[in-house]
Amino acid sequence: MTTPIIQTQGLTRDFKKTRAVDGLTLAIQPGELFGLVGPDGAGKTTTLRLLAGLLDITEGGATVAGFDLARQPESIKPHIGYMAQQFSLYAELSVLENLQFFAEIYDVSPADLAERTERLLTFAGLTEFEHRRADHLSGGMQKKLALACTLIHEPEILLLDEPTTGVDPVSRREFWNILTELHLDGTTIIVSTPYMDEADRCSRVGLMYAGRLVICDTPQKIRAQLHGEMIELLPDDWQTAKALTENLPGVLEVQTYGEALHLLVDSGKKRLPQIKRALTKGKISFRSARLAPVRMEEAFISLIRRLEE
Amino acid sequence: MSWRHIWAIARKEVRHIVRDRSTLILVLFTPTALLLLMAYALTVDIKHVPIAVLDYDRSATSRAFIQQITAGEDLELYAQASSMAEIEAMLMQGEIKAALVIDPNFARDLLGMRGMPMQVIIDGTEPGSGGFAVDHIAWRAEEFANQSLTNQIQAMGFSLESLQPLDLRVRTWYNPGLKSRNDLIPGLISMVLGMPALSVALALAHEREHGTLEQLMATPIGRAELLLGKMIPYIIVGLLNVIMLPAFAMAWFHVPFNGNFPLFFALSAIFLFAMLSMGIIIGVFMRTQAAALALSFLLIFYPGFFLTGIFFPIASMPEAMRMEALGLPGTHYAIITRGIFLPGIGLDILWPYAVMMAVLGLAYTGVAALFFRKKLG
Amino acid sequence: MIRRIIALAKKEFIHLRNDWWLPVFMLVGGVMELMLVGWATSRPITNLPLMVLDHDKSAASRSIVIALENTGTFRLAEQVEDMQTIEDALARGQINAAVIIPPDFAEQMNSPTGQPVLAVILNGAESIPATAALRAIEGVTRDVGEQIVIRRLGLDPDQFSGFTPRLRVWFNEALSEALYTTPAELGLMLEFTTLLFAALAFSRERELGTLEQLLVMPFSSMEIIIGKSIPVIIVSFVDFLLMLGMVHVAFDVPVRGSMALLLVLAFGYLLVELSKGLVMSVVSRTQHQAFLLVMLFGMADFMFTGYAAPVEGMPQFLQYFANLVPAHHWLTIFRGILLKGAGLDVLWPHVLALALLGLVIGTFSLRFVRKALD
Amino acid sequence: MTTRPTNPMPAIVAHDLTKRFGDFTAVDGINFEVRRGEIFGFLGPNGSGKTTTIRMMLGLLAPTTGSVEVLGMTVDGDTAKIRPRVGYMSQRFSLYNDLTVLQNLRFYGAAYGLNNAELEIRIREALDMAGLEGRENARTKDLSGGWRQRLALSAAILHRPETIFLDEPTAGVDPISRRAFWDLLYKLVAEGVTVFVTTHYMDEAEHCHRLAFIQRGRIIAYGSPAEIKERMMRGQVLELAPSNAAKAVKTLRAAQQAGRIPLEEIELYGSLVHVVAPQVKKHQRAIRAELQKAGIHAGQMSLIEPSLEDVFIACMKH
Repeated sequence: MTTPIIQTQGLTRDFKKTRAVDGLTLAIQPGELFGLVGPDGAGKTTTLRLLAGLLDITEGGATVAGFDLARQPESIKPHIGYMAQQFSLYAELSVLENLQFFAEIYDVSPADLAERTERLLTFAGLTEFEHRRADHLSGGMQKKLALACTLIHEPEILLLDEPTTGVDPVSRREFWNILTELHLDGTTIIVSTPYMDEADRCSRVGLMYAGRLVICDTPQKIRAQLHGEMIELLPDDWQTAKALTENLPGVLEVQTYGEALHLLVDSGKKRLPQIKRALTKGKISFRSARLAPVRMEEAFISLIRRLEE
Repeated sequence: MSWRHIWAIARKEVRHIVRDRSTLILVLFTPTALLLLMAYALTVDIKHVPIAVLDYDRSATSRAFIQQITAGEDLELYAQASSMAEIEAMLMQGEIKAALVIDPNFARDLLGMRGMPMQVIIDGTEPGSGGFAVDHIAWRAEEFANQSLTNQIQAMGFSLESLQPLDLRVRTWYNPGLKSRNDLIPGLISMVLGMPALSVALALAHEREHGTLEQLMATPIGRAELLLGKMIPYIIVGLLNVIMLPAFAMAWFHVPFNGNFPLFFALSAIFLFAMLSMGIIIGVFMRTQAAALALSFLLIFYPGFFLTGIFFPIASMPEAMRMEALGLPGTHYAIITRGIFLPGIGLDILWPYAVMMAVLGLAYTGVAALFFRKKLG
Repeated sequence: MIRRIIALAKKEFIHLRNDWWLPVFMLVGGVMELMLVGWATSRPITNLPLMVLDHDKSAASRSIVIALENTGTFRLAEQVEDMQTIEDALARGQINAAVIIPPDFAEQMNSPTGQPVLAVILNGAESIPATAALRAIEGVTRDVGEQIVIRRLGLDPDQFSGFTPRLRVWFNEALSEALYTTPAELGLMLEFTTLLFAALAFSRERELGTLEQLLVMPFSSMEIIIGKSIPVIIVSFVDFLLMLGMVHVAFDVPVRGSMALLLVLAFGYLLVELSKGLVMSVVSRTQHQAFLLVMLFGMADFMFTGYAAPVEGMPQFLQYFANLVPAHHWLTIFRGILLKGAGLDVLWPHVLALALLGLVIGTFSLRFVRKALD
Repeated sequence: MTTRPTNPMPAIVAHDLTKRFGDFTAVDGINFEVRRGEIFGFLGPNGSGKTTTIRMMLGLLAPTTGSVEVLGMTVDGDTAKIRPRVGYMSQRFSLYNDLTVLQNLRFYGAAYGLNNAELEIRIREALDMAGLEGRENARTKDLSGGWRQRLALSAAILHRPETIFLDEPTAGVDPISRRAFWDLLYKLVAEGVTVFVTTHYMDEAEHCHRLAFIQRGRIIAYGSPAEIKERMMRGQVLELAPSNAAKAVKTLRAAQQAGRIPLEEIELYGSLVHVVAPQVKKHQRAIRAELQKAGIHAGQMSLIEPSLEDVFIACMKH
């Protein structure tokens, strides 16, 4: 096993009243694509800001890229690329000027700059917009430009705080394609996200809850931890069907999806026939009822619900 | 410290200013506009002061006297009053700023060389015009007395000068005629050059408000690099103003410039550095633009007006205020601007002030860098 | 409707409370400015450094120097022996004036037809202290001169009343400049406070992006204008009252006229400035622009108030223009009520002008702002 | 299709709605109808005209041509009558950041004319829904992004509007809150409220009863999610669980670029790989062989149902 590129030991951060991050111990190997998920206010943003050296550590310690976070926060900075949650480019500067600005801050040599700018613009699909002002780009393009800016110095570690919020699916997919490329090239990436389908794309996922890291594993293994299975039901009238199925034995949860219902049950094989029977008895017609794969989102919700109890 | 980093920040900041047309115009021309307005507001020559006259004497002498004082552009005879009540009403209405009341024995006393019994009433709410009227009347009165008493005095064997025995020879150096514009305008330059300091404070607060500061904090840029980089464009804007403002003062207000312009330019650069350091301090401590603006008034504009000796001589201030004045770059710069504009003095005399401004600038930058941490929260 | 207006006003107050520094800085800044103005103008200019080159060194020359010192305007910096020192000191700006007494000063004074010379050099680089110095020196020489005249012509010193007019100052008997400057400054502060807060009303929500939400709520544009104006009016008015109390206590500024009339007219004036501020607020895209507009317009008004320099000295067209500036009429009214004890019978032309201007500006503003909001 | 009684009068009707800004046509003659009591999803990439459309429906922007009716009233004329009956949650800035949670809610309630007793009850409900109990006095700016969105939504529906317009309501909201949020919307819909929602998040679009896809100001697909999926999706998704997913992606992309296998998309999902192509099953063998060549064991392959996101991307690419 290689030495972890990020290693935290009991990392803790307090704000006035609350403990935002509580004894986080985590080791991230070089080249990992690590997803940080958790409910709002769980401490994801604080964790990323701590790792970027933007906040003082209350307790514990961490090393990032071989430097001590508390003692050498400035030495870490050339090795990381950090992308804040909110829009943080210079709105008045053009795409090229933004890139050039960050290149100079990070001491990228002018020779490298030309080559990298071209590559990153192609990479982000922004070549034809290189002279457009950042605030005249669409949301998705802004995010891609922000990512390009954090990549200009070829950092070993990328810290991305909810990079795809407010981005349309096409741009989101393009964004993730870029991340995948980087991941395949060996960059270490930590990305926080509220979207579970994105967590599915990570090599490892850490679930934070109330400042603590509750689970840290591959998406497949986390999904496997879900107790129960999913039944997808297409009734003609979802409202009555919902009322009926909610109270059936073995049905843990009923979720509406438009006209469809997703039923979380303790055992699919056992409950599917029971449910079909109950619906027929209740004179509720349905077009289909079948076992469906459990998605990351369901796994996540079920986990958090258990934690809350 | 990397010049490349500073340059990167500075160039970004220049682009920021240049891209927004209205900001560019405001940043470049507000100092000149303010100089124009303030110079006019504060140095309008007093003329045409309306006065009323109540002549109890009604002699040829008193009429001649009235004729004499209202000749010229200085005072304007608004009305010949016939009673004190009338004067009172006119003063109340603000129709007149002063009134001359000539005593019944005016001519008799004057010819008897006992004096010129008369009274000037001024509106105490308008001491500027009122005081001007008093001085003007007193000056004309002396003149009038000399003329009317000439024969008598000569008959007594005295020369005309005997009535004015002390020969006061006043010479005004550097500013013949003691035109207030000639020294107030150079003084005001130090005041309006506070505008770039306001801009830099706002620019820093803006970056905090809009989240780009967080991004910068995650980069390896040094604190001093960041702060210096932010200052440079406003020093440039300020220096453009350093060229525009004297040119404007000379062309529009005919203020003489007797000193060495390169020296003025160099010392102005030091002043701008010191002022911008104050602006940076404000930007470091204040989280929003509005707060930065409010504090700028408190720390830059009010003291700049009252404590730097432009209007109120520092020598007349109590000790504590004098100390405070020494801490303001504007105090030293006001001495420099007036010294270079009017006597045209050089560095041999001005160096202590230049050193003082540089020390203040470094001290303020130090304080700003000390309290500016690359941390959130 | 009333409920909605109250809701909006309440929200505005919470903003003010959260951004407490803004009203507080305005108030602190206002008080500070008034204190500085009052302090700076209530005391005569004193302590000006003076250099004396006395070639005569007689009793007469010494008495002139003592008389100069006794005016309080001067502080004797140095008795010097040569011109060079004076020239240097002037160039360095170390002294505001120098007096040179020639060797035959006492001799000339005592001879029946002599004319003693007193040479004065003023530092014109600082015209304000130089003017004060000149006044003080003229005063001293006039007194000395008068004594010589009386003696030479053999006049009766008891009967001699002098060739200068006796001075009486009305409305301000002690000729305290603070009494004149602080009310003027205070009148202007009311303008600036109102303009500034009004200018923030919309520019701020626009910059922060919340204006859109406000517009889709069931507020009519009139309700928005009223709701936004209430806190501005209250804050500005309270600010005004506090500062009025402050100058009364600190500088003995009286309210000689009717207090009720003063408050009514102050309120009316405030509404006029509010209308102007709201227009600036809706034309600005950012707070920064709104602030700069307030600075420029406020300064331009300042020119026409007649506070710093009398309007009569301006070119004719500017004098006409001054009549279109609300602040010009307001300052006349304000000082009239405060210091002259004037009433409506006296002030009606200004009140009428203010009312007419208010009507025009208010109507325009209301139309303009409503249009901008719809 | 639905057995629920529907109000015959539609909640929103857009008729040839067009908006031009100078030369740029933001919305280009769109027609759609939102039935009462349904959740209508309005989807499209950034800059496709979604926000402009919402603004026209709310009377914030006047249409260049065409018209829009909300709750039976033409928006141009009586916005004052419409506004109390609709709710709006704008994309980012519907709250005052310096106000506390409670202060924001009180302001909204009072702005819509709720009386105090009513307001207190609704505020309790809203806090409960948003999961913000205990944080009533927190400044809005100190809340995390997800919480802010929840609060904004609670505020927008505080006055129980008949129609609500939500512009990307759940951007950045965590799954739990999102679920709570949709539960609430369904509750409102059951009470007869109409919901018009724009979203980027395709998972969410699945929650809607009917959808419109908009691109460059034009509607390119319109119908229920199932209808749209059926009609628009040309490709199928095959899920692979290879021994080395990262290497498998590289290998397959190389093969795709060389034209050996006609795949439309190859995506890495953690240790899984999704490949998309029409009749993707046909390529199963070629994929297996290609991976074998690179020394990767292809593992299990299964056809999975395309998500609405896959459909959306397929639509946009045409």
